[in-house]
Amino acid sequence: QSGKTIAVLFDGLYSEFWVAGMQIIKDEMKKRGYAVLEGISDKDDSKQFEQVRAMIARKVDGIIIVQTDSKAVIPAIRAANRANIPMVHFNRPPAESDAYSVAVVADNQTIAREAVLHSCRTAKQAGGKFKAAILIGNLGDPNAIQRRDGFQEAVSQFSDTIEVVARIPTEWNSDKAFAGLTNALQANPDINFLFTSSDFLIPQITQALKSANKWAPIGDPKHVIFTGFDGFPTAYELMEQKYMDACGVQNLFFETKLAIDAIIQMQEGKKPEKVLLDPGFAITQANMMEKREEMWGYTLLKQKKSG
Amino acid sequence: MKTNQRADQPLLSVEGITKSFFGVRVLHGVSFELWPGEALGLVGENGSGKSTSMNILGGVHQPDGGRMSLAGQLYAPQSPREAGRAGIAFIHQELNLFPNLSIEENLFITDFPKRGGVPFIDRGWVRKRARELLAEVDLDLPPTRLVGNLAQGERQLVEIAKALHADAKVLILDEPTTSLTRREVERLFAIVNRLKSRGVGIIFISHALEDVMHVCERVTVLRDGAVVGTDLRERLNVPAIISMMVGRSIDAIFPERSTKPREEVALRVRGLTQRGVANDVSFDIRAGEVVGLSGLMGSGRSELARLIFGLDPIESGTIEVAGTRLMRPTPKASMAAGLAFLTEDRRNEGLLMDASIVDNIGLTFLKRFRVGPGFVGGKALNTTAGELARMVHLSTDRVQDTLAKHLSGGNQQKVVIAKWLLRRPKVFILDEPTRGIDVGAKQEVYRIINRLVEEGGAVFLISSEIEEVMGLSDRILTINKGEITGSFERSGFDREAILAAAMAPVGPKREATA
Amino acid sequence: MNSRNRITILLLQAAPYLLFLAILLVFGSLSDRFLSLANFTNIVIQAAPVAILAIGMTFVLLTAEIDLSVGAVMYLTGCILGLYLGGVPWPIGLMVVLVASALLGAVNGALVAYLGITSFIATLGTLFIGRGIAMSVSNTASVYFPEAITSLNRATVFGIPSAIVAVAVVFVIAWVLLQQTPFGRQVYAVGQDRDAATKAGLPARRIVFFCFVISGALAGMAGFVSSTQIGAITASYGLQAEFSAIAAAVLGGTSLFGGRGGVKGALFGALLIQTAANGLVIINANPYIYPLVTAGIIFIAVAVDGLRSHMLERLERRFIRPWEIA
Amino acid sequence: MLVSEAVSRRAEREAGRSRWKAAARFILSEYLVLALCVLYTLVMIPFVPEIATVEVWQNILSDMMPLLIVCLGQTIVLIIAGIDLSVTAIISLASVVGASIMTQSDGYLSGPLAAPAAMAAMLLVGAGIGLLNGLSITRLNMPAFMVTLATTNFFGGSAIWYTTFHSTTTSIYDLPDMFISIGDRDIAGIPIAVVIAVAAALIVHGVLAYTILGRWLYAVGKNPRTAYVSGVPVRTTILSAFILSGMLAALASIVYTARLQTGTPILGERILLDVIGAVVIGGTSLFGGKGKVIWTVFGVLFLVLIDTTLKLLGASLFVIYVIKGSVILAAALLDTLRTRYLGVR
Ligand SMILES: Nc1ncnc2c1ncn2[C@@H]1O[C@H](COP(=O)(O)OP(=O)(O)OP(=O)(O)O)[C@@H](O)[C@H]1O
Ligand SMILES: Nc1ncnc2c1ncn2[C@@H]1O[C@H](COP(=O)(O)OP(=O)(O)OP(=O)(O)O)[C@@H](O)[C@H]1O
Ligand SMILES: [Mg+2]
Ligand SMILES: [Mg+2]
Repeated sequence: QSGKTIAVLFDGLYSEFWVAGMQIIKDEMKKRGYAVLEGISDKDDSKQFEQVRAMIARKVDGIIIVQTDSKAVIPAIRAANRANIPMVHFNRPPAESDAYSVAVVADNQTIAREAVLHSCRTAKQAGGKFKAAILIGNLGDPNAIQRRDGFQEAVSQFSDTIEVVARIPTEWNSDKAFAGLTNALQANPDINFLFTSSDFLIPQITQALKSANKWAPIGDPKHVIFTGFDGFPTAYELMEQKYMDACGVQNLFFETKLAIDAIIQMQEGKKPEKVLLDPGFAITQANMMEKREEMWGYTLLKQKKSG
Repeated sequence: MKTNQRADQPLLSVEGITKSFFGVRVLHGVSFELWPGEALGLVGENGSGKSTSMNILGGVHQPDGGRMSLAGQLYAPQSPREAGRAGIAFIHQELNLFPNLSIEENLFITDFPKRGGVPFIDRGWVRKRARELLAEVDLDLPPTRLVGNLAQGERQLVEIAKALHADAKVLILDEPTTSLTRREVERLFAIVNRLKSRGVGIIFISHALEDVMHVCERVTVLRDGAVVGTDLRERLNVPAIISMMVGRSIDAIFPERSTKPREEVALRVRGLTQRGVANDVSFDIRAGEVVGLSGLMGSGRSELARLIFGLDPIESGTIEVAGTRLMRPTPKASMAAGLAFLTEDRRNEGLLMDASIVDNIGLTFLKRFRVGPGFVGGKALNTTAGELARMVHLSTDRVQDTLAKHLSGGNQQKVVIAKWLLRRPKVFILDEPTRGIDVGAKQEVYRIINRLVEEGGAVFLISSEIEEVMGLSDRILTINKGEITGSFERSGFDREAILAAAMAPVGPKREATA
Repeated sequence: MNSRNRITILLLQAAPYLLFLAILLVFGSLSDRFLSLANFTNIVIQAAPVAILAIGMTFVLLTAEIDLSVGAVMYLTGCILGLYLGGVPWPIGLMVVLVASALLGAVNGALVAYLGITSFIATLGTLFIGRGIAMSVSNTASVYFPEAITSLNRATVFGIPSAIVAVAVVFVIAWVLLQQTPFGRQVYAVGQDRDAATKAGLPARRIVFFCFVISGALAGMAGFVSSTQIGAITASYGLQAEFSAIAAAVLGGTSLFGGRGGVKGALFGALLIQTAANGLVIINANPYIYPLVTAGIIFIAVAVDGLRSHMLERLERRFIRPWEIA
Repeated sequence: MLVSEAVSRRAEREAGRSRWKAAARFILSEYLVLALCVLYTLVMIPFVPEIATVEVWQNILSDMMPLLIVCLGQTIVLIIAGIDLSVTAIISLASVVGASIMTQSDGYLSGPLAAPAAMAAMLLVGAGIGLLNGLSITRLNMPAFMVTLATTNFFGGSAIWYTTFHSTTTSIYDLPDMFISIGDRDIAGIPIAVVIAVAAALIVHGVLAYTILGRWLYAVGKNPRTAYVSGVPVRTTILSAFILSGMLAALASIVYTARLQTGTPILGERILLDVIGAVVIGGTSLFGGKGKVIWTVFGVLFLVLIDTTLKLLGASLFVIYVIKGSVILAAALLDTLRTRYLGVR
C-alpha cells in the first residue's frame, strides 16, 4: 500500500471533536502506510473547492472531506469523480446529486432527540415545571440545525413539563455562548434544563452556571438538568461526577473506520453504499457503565490518564 | 544693540553644504556664518534653496556633503529632535502645528513640564506660561483654544510663541510674516531685537526685502542653490539685492495697465449676510476692474470670499456673476458661472500635495479635455498644463512627474494660480495671492492679474500687504468685523485713511458710539 | 452664546448617551428583567474583554495605525497561560501574560515604527504567525484553565466583580496616560501629522512603537479577563476580535485616520454593543435577527454621531461677529 | 528661467549616467510584487514540484478571478480613502438572492430568462448596498469603516435569514445550467470566469486611468477639501466608488456562486482580510489617493500563489499560518527596504 497519499480536508478545527477526528484518521492512515495531506477551509466552501482541485492536481489516492455546506460541495465531488479519485464525507453528508461519493454520517437529530428525551423523562420524574434553555450552534451549519431540531422534537413531547425560555445562538463561538447563557440566566434565573449543541461549550457553561450559583450535581435541588452532545472527554468527566444527565454521542472511532474502509474499497473499484450510518447513541446516567467503552471521549481520557 | 561688537567665533558656520533630491542637485555648496546676537537675512528666488538649507540646519534633511559647526562644535543633526536639543529653534514655512491640540499643548508639545517627579503634565504651570508667551506675541486668545479654530495669522503667532519658549541659541524664521499684518510684523521685529540683545543668532528668511533690510545686520543671497554674496546691510539696498537674486534688475514693481474698467458688472453682491460672519455686504466689480479688500487680521476678508464662492452657506443676499444670479452657491456652481477662488490655505484647500503639477492644474477643468464619454485627453491636458506652468514661470518644466509637495513654497503658489487660470475666470477672487513668493514671481503674478483684467476679467484682491492692494487696485474696499466700512477710488488712495477705515467701529460698538 | 444654543449643544453632546438611554428603555419595556442592577453588572462584565481590547486599539488608532493582531495575541498568550502556567499563582500568570503580550506588541511596533511596514500588512502577518504558533503549541486542541484562574471570574473587590475592576483600572490608567502625560498628548500630535511631529522634534517612531506595545499588553489583559470567564479556549478563540475592538473604538468617536478620539469612547462603544446583545437574549428574540438588530443599533449610533459632530462643528465655529451669535 | 533650465539639464545628465539604474528602479517600483511571485515560485519548486504544472496554473488563474473582481472594487474604495467591509455580505446576499430567483426547485422565475434576471438582481443587490453605504457616508457624515461594518453584519445576517425562507437546508441548489456554465465553461478555450474578470479589470483600469471620474477619485482620496474647492463633485465621486465596489462584489458573487453551483449565505464570509490584504500588498494605500489595477492584480496573484502552494503542501494548519504570515512580512519588508534604499515610490 505504501507510496499512496490521502487528503484530509476539514472545514475547521473548532472543537475537540474535529481535532480528535483528524488525529484518529491521520494515525489510522499512517498505520496503514498512507501519507496524509491536510487542508482546513475555515468554513469557506469556495476555498475548499480550491483545495480539492489542488489535491486532484497532486494526484492523491483519496479524499476524506468535511464540507460546510451539503450542496456547495457537489462541484468538488464531480471534480473528484472526473479525476477518478474516491471521496468520502466524514460526518456531514452531501445533498442528493448524480455525483458519486460516500458519506459517513451520524444521525444527529435522532441522537440529540434520544439524549434530550432521557433528560425530559428525568425531569418528568422529578415533577414540577421546568424552564429550558438551548445553546444553538451556527445557524448556517446543518448539524447544528439537526441537533436543534432533535431537541425541539424531544421537548415538544413533554410540553406540559418543559417550557423553552431561551434559545441562545452561539455561532459556535465560546464568548458568545458564555455571554448568551449568562444573559439568559439573568433573564430567567429559574432555568433548570439545559441542552448544548456541542460539548465544546462545556467550560463556558460551567462558568456561567457557577456564577449563577446553579452548578450542582444531580440530587441537589439547584441542579440543572444538563444534556450534552458529541461525547467529549469533559462530557464523560461531568457524567461521572454527576453534573451531566445525558449526552448524545457520535461514535468517532466507528465513523473513522467506516470512512477509511470506504476509501479503500473505492480504490479497489467497489462502490459502497452512498450513505454509511453511525447510529450513535445517547449515553445517560442509566447506561453509562455499559456504553462508555464506545464513547470516544472516554477512550481519549483513559489514554491521557494512562500516559 | 551692539552688533559690531562681535564674539571671537561664529555661533554657527555652514561650509559647502550640498544636497540632491532624486538625483537633482538643489544645493551646490552653501556657506555662511552666523554670529551671536545678529540677524542674518537669507533671500533668494523661489526654489533657490533657502528652506532646504534651513531644513538641513534643523535636522529635517541630512546634507550630501559639507560641514556645519555650532558654537565651535561639529554639528550634524540626524533629526529635528537632535537639532532642537542642540539649541536650534525653527519656524517652518509651512506651519507645523497640530490642529487637534490646544494652543498650550502645541506650545509645549516637545517638552511638557512635569509636576515634581511624577510624569503628569503640570497643567497649572502650562496655562500660566502659555499666557505669558501669548502676551509676548500679543495674541489675546485663551490657551485652551484648539489650534484648528485659529486663523492663519494667529497660527503664525503661536509658532513664534513656541520658538520663544524654546530658548534657543539659533532661531530660524522661514517666512514668518506671510500671514501677519503690519502691526504683528512690527511686534515680531521687537521680539527679534530683544532676542538679538540676548545673544541669540537669528536667520530670517523673507521675500519682503524691506523687512529683511530692517531687521538684519547682514544679508546672504542665494541663487540656484549657491550663495552669490553676503554683505552688511549698510552696503546693500533693495534693488541691489534683487539684481543679485535674479541676475537682472527689476524696475517698476507694479506694472501699468493699459485698459480701464468697462461698464458691465462682472460680480454683483447685494446684502450678503450670514449671522456671525458678514453683515449686509454689497458691492460691484466691473469687468476689467481690480477691487482690493483691505482689513485687519480676522476682519472677515477671507470669510467674505468664501461666502461669495459658496464654500460657506449664506443666510441672505444675492450674488450675480456677469448678470446671472447664483441660486445656491457651491464651488461647482460658482465655477460654472465664471468664478475662481485662490484660497489662503494652500496646503489644505489649494493643492493636492501628493499629486503631480499636471493633476493639480487640470483638476479645476477636466471637462475641457474631454474626449468621448467621460474620458480625459491626457496629452492635451499635459500640453496645456505645461503652457500654464511656463506662463506663471514655474521653476520646473517636469510638470508630469513633479509632485506639488516637492516644490518650493512659492512655486506651489504658482501652481495654484495656474490651475485657476485654466478656467479663464470672469471673476478671480485672490486671497493673499503673493504669499511666500519672490519679487520676480510677484511681478509675474501682477502681470498675470493685469492680463486677466485687460482681457475683460475682474479681480477681487485680498492682501495683507497694503502696498500691493494700493498698487494694483482700481478701487479699495475696507472691511471690519464682516462689514464694509469704506470705499476708495484709485485717485483717493491714502494709506492712513484706508487703515482708519479698516478700523472703523462696527456692530454694537458702533451703535454705542453713535 | 444664547441659552437656546447652549441647550442645543448640550443635547448634541449628550446625543450618544441619549441613544443609549433609548436602547435601554426599549429593551426595558420588552422585559422587566432588563433594567436591573444585576443585569447592568452583567453587561459590564461581558463587555470587559472587548472594552480592554478597544482601549488598547485606541492608542494605535490615534497614531493612524491599525493592529489586526490583537486576537492572535489573545489566543497565543491564552495558550501560554493555560498550558504552561497552570500551576503558578494567578498574579504571576497575569504578569507573564502581560509581559509576553507586550513583547508581541513590541514586535508589531518595531515592524511598523522602525522598519516602516504598513501596519495593516505588518499586523496581518503577525496575526497569521501568532495564530500559527498558538495552534502548534496547543496542537489546535482546547486549552483548559485551572480553577485558580476560572474562579477569578467570581472574585470581587469590595463587592465589585473582578472583571469590572479590571476594566476600571485599565480605563483610568489609559485615560490618565492619554490626557495627563506628555506621552499622551504627543500620541495625538503624531497621529494628526507624523511629518509635522517629527519636524517639531518629537520621537514619532518611539511613540508609535509604544502604542503598539500598549495595544499588545492590553490584548493580553483582555485575553486574561476573558479566560477567567470562558474557562477554556479553542482554535477559534480571538478570531475577528480585532474587528470588535476597532468597531468599539470607532463607535466611540476615534478616527481611523489618527489624532482624534479617546478611551472614553472605546469604553462607551464596547458597552453599547454589549448592551444590544444582552437585551436581545433577555427578550428571547429570534436568533436570526440578532445581527440585524445589533448592526442597526451600531448604524444609528454612528449616524447620530456623524450628524452631531457636523452640527457641533457649525455651532462651535468661532465668529467674527460674536455678538450676533450671543 | 535660469533655475529651471539648470535644474532640468542636470537632471537629464544624471538620468543618462544611470539609465540602467533607472530601469532597475522602474521594474522594482511597479513590478516588485510580480517579481516576488516569480521568486516565490522558484523557491517552492523543490517542495511542491506540481507548482510547475499547467494544471496548477490553471487552478491559480481560476482561483484568482473572483477574488480579483472583489479586489478591484476595494481598490477603488481605498483610492478615495474609504474602506468597504461590506463586500463579504454583498457576496453572500447576492448569492442567495440570485439563487432563490433562478433555482429550478421553487425559484421565483424559470425558463431561459431566469438566469439573466437573477444575475441582474444580484448586481442590483450590490449596487443597492453600495448606494446605502455611499449615502450614509456622504449624507450622514459617517465613517466608511463603521458604515460598512454595520451593513456587513446586517446584510450578512439577512442572507442567512433569507435562506431559511427558500430552503430547508442552509443553501439553495438546482441552479440553471446557463448560470452554472459561467463556472465551468470556456469561450474559445478561455474560461468564462476569466473573461469576466479580465473585462472587469480592463474596465476599472480604464476608468481609473483615463476618465474624469478616475481623476476625481484620486483627487478626493488625496484631499477632499482641495477637491471640493476645485469644483469636484466630491459626494457623487464617493457614492460612485461605493456603488462600483458593491457591483463588483456582486459580480464576484456570480462567479463564486456559479462555481459552487449553489447559493450559500456564508459565501465570502471569510475573505475580507484576503481582499484588503491583497489590495494593500499590491501597493494601494489605505490612506487614499494611491492605487492601480495592475498592482491589485499582482497582489491577488501573490496571495493566491501562496495559498495554492500551501494547499499543495498539505501541511497542517499551523504550519500554513506561520508560512503565510512570514511570506507576507518578508514581502512587506522588501518593499520598505527598496523604498528606503532606492528612494522609489
Ligand atoms: N523633499 C523634496 N523633494 C524633492 N525636491 C525638493 C524637496 N524639497 C525641496 N525640493 C526642491 O528643492 C529646490 C529648493 O527648494 P526650497 O524649498 O529650498 O526653496 P526656497 O528657496 O525655500 O523657495 P521659496 O522661496 O519658494 O520657499 C526646489 O527646486 C524644490 O523643488
Ligand atoms: N474676533 C476675532 N479675532 C481674530 N480672529 C478671529 C476672530 N473671530 C474669528 N477669527 C478667526 O479669523 C478667521 C476669520 O478671519 P479671516 O481669515 O476671514 O480674516 P482675514 O482678514 O482674511 O484674516 P487673515 O489675515 O487671516 O486672512 C476665522 O478663521 C476665525 O477663526
Ligand atoms: Mg522656502
Ligand atoms: Mg484671510
